[in-house]
Amino acid sequence: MNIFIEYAIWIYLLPFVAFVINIFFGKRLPRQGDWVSVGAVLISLALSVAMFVGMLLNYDPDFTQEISFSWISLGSFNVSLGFLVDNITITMLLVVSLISSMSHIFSLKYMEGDVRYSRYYAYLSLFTFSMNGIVVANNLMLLYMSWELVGLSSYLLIGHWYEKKSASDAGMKAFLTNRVGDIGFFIGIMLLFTAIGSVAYTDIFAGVANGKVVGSFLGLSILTWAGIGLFMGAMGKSAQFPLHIWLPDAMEGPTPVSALMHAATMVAAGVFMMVRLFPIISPDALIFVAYIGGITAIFASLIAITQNDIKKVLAYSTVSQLGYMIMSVGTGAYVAAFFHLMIHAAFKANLFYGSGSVIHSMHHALHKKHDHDTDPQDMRNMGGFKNKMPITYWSMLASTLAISGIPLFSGFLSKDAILAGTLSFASHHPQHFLLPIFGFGAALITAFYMFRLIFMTFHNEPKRPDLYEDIHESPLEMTFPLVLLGALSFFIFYTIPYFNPFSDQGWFTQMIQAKTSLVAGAPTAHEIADGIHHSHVTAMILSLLVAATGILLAWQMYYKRNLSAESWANKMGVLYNLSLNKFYVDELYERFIYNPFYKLAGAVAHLDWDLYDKYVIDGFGKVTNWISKISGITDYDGLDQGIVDGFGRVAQQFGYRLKGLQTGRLQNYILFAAVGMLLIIIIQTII
Amino acid sequence: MINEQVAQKLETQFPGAVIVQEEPVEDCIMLTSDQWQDVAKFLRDDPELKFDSLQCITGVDLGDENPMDVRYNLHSMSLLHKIEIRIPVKKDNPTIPSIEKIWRIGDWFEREVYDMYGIRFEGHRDLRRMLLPEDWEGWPLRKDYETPQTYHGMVVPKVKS
Amino acid sequence: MGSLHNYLMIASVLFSLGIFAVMTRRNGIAVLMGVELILNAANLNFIAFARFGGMNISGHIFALFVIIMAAAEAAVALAIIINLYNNFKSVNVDEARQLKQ
Amino acid sequence: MGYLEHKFEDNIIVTKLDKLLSWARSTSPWYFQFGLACCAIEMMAAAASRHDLERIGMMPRSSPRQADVMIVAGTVSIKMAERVKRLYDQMADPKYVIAMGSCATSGGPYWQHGYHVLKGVDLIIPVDVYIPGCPPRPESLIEGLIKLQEKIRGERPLTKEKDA
Amino acid sequence: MNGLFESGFMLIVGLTIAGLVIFGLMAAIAIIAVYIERKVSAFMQDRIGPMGQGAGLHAGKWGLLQTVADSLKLLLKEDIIPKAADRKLFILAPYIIFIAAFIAIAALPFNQVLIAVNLNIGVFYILAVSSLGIIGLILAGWASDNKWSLYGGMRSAAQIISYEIPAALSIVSVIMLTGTLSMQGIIQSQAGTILGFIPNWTIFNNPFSFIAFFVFFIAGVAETNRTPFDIPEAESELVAGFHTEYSGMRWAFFFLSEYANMFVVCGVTVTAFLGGWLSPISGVMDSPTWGLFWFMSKIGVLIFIMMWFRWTFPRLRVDQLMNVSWKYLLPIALFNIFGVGLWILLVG
Amino acid sequence: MSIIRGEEMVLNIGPQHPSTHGVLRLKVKTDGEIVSEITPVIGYLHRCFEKHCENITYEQVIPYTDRCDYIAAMNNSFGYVIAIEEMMDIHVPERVEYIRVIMAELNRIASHLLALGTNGLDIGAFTPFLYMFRDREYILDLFETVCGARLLYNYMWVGGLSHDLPVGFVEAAYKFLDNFEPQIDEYNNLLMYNKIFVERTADVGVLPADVAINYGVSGPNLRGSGVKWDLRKNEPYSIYDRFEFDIPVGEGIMGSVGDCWDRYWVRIQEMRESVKIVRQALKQLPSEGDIHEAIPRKIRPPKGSIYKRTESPRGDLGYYIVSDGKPKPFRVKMRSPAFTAMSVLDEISRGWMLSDVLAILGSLDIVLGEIDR
Amino acid sequence: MADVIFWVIAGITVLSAFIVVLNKNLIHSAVALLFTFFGVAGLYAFLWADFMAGAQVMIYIGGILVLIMFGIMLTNKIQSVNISHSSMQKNAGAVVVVAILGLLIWMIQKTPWKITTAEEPIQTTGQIGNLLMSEYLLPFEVASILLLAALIGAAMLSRKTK
Repeated sequence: MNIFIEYAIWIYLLPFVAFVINIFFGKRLPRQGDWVSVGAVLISLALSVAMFVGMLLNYDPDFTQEISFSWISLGSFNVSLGFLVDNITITMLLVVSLISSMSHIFSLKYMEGDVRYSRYYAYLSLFTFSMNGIVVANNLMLLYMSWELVGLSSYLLIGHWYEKKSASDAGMKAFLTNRVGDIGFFIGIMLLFTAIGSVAYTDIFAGVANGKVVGSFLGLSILTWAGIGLFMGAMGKSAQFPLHIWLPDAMEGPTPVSALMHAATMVAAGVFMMVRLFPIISPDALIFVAYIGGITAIFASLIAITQNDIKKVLAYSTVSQLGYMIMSVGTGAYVAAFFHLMIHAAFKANLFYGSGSVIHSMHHALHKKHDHDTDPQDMRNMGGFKNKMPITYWSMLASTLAISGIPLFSGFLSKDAILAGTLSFASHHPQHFLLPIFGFGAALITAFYMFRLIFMTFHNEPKRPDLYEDIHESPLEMTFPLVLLGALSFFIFYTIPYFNPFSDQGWFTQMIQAKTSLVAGAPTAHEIADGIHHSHVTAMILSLLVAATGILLAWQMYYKRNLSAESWANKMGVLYNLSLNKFYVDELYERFIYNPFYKLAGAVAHLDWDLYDKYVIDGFGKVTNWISKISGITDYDGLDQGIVDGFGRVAQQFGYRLKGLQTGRLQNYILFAAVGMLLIIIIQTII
Repeated sequence: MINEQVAQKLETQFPGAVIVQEEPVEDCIMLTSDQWQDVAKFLRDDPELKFDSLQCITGVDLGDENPMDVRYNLHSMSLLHKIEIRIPVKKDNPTIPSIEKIWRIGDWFEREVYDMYGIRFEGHRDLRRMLLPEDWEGWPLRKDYETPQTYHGMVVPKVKS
Repeated sequence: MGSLHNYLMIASVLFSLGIFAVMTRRNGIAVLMGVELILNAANLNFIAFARFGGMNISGHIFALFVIIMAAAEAAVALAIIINLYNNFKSVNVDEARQLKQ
Repeated sequence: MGYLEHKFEDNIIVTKLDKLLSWARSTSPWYFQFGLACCAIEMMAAAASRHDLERIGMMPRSSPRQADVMIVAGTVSIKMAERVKRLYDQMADPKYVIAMGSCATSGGPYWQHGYHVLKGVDLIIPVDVYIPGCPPRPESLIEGLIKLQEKIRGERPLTKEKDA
Repeated sequence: MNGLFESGFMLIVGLTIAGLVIFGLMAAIAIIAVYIERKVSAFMQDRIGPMGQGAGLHAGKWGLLQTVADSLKLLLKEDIIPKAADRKLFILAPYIIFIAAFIAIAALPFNQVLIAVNLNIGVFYILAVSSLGIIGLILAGWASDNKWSLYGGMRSAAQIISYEIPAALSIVSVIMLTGTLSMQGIIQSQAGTILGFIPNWTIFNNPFSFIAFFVFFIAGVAETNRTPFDIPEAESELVAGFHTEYSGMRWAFFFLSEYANMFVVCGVTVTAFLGGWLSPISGVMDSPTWGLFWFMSKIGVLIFIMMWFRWTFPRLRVDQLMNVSWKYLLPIALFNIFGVGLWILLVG
Repeated sequence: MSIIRGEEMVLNIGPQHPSTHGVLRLKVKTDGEIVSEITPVIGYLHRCFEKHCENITYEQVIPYTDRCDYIAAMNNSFGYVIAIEEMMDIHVPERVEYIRVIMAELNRIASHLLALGTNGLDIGAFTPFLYMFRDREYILDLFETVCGARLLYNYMWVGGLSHDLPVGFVEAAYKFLDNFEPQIDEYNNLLMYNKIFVERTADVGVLPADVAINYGVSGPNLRGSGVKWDLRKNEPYSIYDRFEFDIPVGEGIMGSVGDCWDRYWVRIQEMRESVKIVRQALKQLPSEGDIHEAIPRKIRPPKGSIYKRTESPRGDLGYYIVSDGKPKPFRVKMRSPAFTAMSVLDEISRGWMLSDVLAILGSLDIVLGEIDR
Repeated sequence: MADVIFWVIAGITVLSAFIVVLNKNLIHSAVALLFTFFGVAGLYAFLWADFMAGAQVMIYIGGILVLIMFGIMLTNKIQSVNISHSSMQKNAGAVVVVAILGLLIWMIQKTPWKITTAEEPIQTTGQIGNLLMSEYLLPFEVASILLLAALIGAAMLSRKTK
């Protein structure tokens, strides 16, 4: 077995072992077994760093290793499971292990004293295991299984504090919403499987390239439907409009969980899957993908402007950024999407940890004041924390700059690439001019609301002076991930060995190179890269402009207070309300999906009980009644009673005789059956 | 002192329940049996008395033609005071209301008194012999009790030399 | 050691006895025992065919499935019988005929 | 009665076997865990660590069917007497009874006014060994048991009884 | 014709001799084990146990002949069949239990050559025939016409059935490792060492089989109805459980079978997990005689542990007992199978 | 085996049964293993104590009180003699008071040891029972040196004691206490914190405080239910007000307050407290004094009645004594704590399993001699 | 010799099956069933089906028969150990059954059975396992679902209605 595969399998399985140990024995172990999980994930991290370094040293963009073994073998029907390691996998493994281990470390303090501490760590390990499963899978089956496991662990972790109704509801919501997407995903897998007869990536790629997937449905080719189906899964998992509703609610879970799963890794699984499967997605499906992504990006960022809950802002920001990535995949710049995924994972996780740090200290301050009514997550109660929590502040600021796309910071590189991709796409297909508008619009708004967050939380005078004195910097276990991830917000780590802050050239672009789509008629990788290259400068300038505008607006409104946020809100009126209420998506679902279904069920019940029973069945009864009345009259008055009664008596006599047979005793019937069988056999033999 | 208070309280609450004592008995209250159940409930529930614990029920046969006594020792765990209630019953047809529903332990105490003295507690759910066999004859602790010679063929008094 | 015929004969005797029990016993549990006899007879045939009739291991597997089925059947049947007992205070199958007029 | 008991004429083999059997019986008299009153506590004390009845082969059994010796430890009340008799009847032959303490031997302190006390358990079941004391010390009990063992060792289980 | 008679005759003689040997073995095991148990319990309780003291002729030094005397006494004790009891079943029940234990011992490999029947499906056979004993317990409980007996019989049947499942599942993980059902095969596949010095016994083979050992052993303790799983014969509750009404020889059969069952359970544990007759130091002292020694001493250690349990733990309640089986041992056993599979896949 | 269903079955536990602590018979109605009703049938040890008392003189009653609660004989005669002393207004010498307290507390330890041991035995642990018996023997040795008897002492007399302390008793008592105290931890390790024991007793047979009071339950059983009630503190008799000790009450450490485990725990703690008291009493014991000093020549209490309670190891032990001025008591009624404890059994064991009933019965610590008298 | 043993076992099987069917005491029937099952297991052993014999003993005796005994004990008053139960339509049944038996025997005699002489397998367990995991995987899974359903169904049926 090759060393890379072996490492990957260890990385994959170690968290599972930790999960098993913790779920069964966690409570009995010292420290409730947290060290098992932390140890496992740290070993995973070490291994993935080793793999990553190995990848960098062995320069080979086409590096692939695969192993598979038979799982189900039924005559001709074979399902094999296996692992695939290539540069994407290695990079993604690093991201997952890094964020996950940071999360584990962060939780040591954040979750200290929780009632289900060991269970929490067990679930974290389960998540890490299943996320790694998505990454290392070489086939759709294992991918799907891990996919569902990820969903499960997400459900478990969101509902970690299940005593809180909102938390358990949120878990349920996440689970159900994901199911909607997963149905599509499964349909997509099944479409491919029926057409190709295998679930392994290599077979599928080969099959698509050979044109095995034929036929069309409703005017679109089966391949397009499969692509849309697969994308449905990504929509659910990566919280794309209109299935994004679960993600903000999922913030009910513990903050490290939000950082790990609902910002950095799990939600990126959808993007990762699209990246993996990009070569087989047809152009028609990609258009759909791009629009969904674009809409999500702008839509979520609009909502984020008005949120006051610090984690909600970040949640919508996440949705928006995921929309970016999806849009980028749709426009063909999927490498850029993956690049952004990685960078986003680092800075968004950092932002969440930062918010967790703030919430943690708010929580303690409130606890000290015995104030249990104030929401520790509400930004309106914060302000001026900059001096009290310098580490948190600076690291968060770095990440904010990164997400806003400021040069010298990591976000600039990937965002730039994505925007360039959309521009290029729009220039090739002018009818899709909306996509770059979505992109730049979202960039503008992102810069605005992120700085709003920073200013409201860390700058100006404290809004609750009574709490202010109790605000403290978090302990080392919590600040360490902040510092580490904050550092990763700088461009330098992504452009090694080049040091050009304005170009995304670096190890990443060398190692991970776009593959040409296997679908006939799609633009080649080279064409896409060319397009991006051409629109690079334009995109850069535009994006710098919009970012600066956003930051400036925020500066004026929330730092200088030159522009009154309230008056703007009033001016915007309807729009503000729309944004504040998240565009009423939940309410719309309530009205147009849940209620109609309730009503439909009610209507069906009504139909059955009140209409069908009352009129049809009872109607029959009435008619029969009526007829019988008439016939009764004719019977008694008209017909000769003798004849009728005679028949009746004969029948009665028969019945009386035959009643003996109808004993209700099972054994009698069996006896008769046996006799009958004997008779039949005898008759048959005689004849 | 508590006896007098209780006696007064009972007199006002249940006129006629308290028997005026001829000879001074320093620490007990004599009651008639007819209102005993209500009195007992009152004794348990009244916030100033709160006799929540029935310590003991003792039957006493005063000998000869005197009536038999049933004596109740009550105690309050919360207020830390105690009294003794005495209720005389006639020797021929001795009956008295049962208080087993007021103090649950009364159930067994009353059965024991019934077993030993033959005093019938009216309203008792399950008034059976308790210590002696069901078909035992006589009430052993009455002063005029005669030990039976045999029971189920077993010799009861000592016969060995 | 007998040939196929011997085994088939034994099996048919067991089968007939099972049928007899099912037909004549009143007690539900006795009926169940009859059913077990029938199943055993069938199993014996399977294994005999596996040995003599060239059915090979497949015969064993069929018998195994029959045993599994018997286990499931016994569990459910006894649950039903116990329910019957709780409702009718009797396990005689001929007394449980409320459906009869 | 067992299958073989008292079926044989006296001869050398039977005598040897007799010896073996009475040895076996005397060495492993299992007693019936059956306490009535105060003496039961002393019986427990005798079985406990310091005195350890198991030294002399005694083993407690809670079912009368498997016990050889019934130690009537304590006052036998009249209500209980019928039960004692029934338990004795349930024991398998050969069976032995020890009346432990003065109550079981004669009614003890309750002999005069105890209208509900049986004046000695020997009124209902045959007793092999009487142990005096109120209550007898564990040492007395052990002494009594050893007396019983001696008695058992003198028996000849297989030989036909002469006077029968 | 003559040859057939001869071989048939020899077969019967052989079977009789084997039977007698096994019976003698069982009796010896029971007598020795009871003596040891009484001594062990005595020492654990600050006593000295049977010392053969008493009047005159005593039962050997340190009471060595105590259990011999006990069994002799039981032989000639009256055996009572209660009037209300179901005579036939009352008589049949102890024999069923006894036969179950008897034919299970036949498949135990005492050393490289000493095994009465070396079956292809040895482990499975022992598991199967040990389930026969349950019927005997139920019958004993039922036929006695005593409520305590009935409770005891039904409790023990429910208990043994429940614990058979985790026991069998733990054995499955052994079978997965060794790839054979034959007792000798299982032992032979445990030969050799790990890392050069740890014997390659199943218990040391991997973490999962290590757990499986404990699951099997606990289930085994429960199957032999010993404390803390002795609710079928819980003295303080059920007097003496299913054998309350038995006396004399019949009762001795129960006693004999209980200890024989202990021996079988420990024997299977030793075979499946502790390398059977293999020497703990690979290649040293591995002649058949030593094999017998190793096998018996390993069993001795396990039996001692069982006794230790008995004189240390209180007793579980019925529902807690079932919980232990269904909620703890069964899932662990299932997980073990999975784990062993994974181990074989990754390491083996 | 909750699967056994059908009609209810009536089980007869006792009068001969390994775990009825004597000759008690329980008619247990069960539905499968679940107990639906328990009817205790008592009286198998009815030895006519009260009838005897009416026929013998006051001082002759003392041996009979011993035999009522044969596990804590000292405590029983203690209650009787102080009742008579109170009637006759006798004040006993200091030394007598101290010796009485020492004996009573030692006997309390012995009694608790037996109670705890048999409780363990009911749950199936045989070994702790023997350990506790082993330690109990040392206390009996002390008693034996004092009065010559192991179990039933006839030691406390009205106005005094039968014998003075022998030479070397104090040292022997100290030695015993020093040896005994660490043993308690051993019992705890062996039984009280054993997982199985906790499973069997925690949350089982919960006796709520109000039910306990209504049933007249007293002593460790009442304290196990969390009621801080101890006559030694609440109504100090003899010289108990001179000692410092705590009253342990059930706290529901392993389950809920008032479960079997709490009752067990309270007894263990009480042993520690008794050791404390004995130590203090030994320290303060006056070295001189004639123990026969206050013994009256004729014991004839004045006409009248008295109800006197003392704290026996099982709870409030009350004597109701009626005197008519003659040398024989007119009526002696003994209110025994085990009697009330027994009566609550049905109430707290309904709905539990058969095995639990015996655990509950064991935890109530009943002595049949005292119930049946 | 083996022939003798075969016929002894066959005799036990058939005889005890007769007792199962004809005995008036239900629990005696159950005990006779034990011998029938054991006899059938013995016959399996003659047919080289050692694993099946083990399975027969384990499942039929250790499982089903215990269940049946539990069933008998749970559905009868425990006051008396003798549970008699009656039969019905015995005569008609006997006639029919004898007819069926005759028919079967006639058929067995008449049919020209194809008899192949197979070699004794070295071990059956492995082969059964392999077949179960390959050719009969679907039935195997279905059987496991059947067992699960039976488990749940039995639990549902016999649970206490509160």
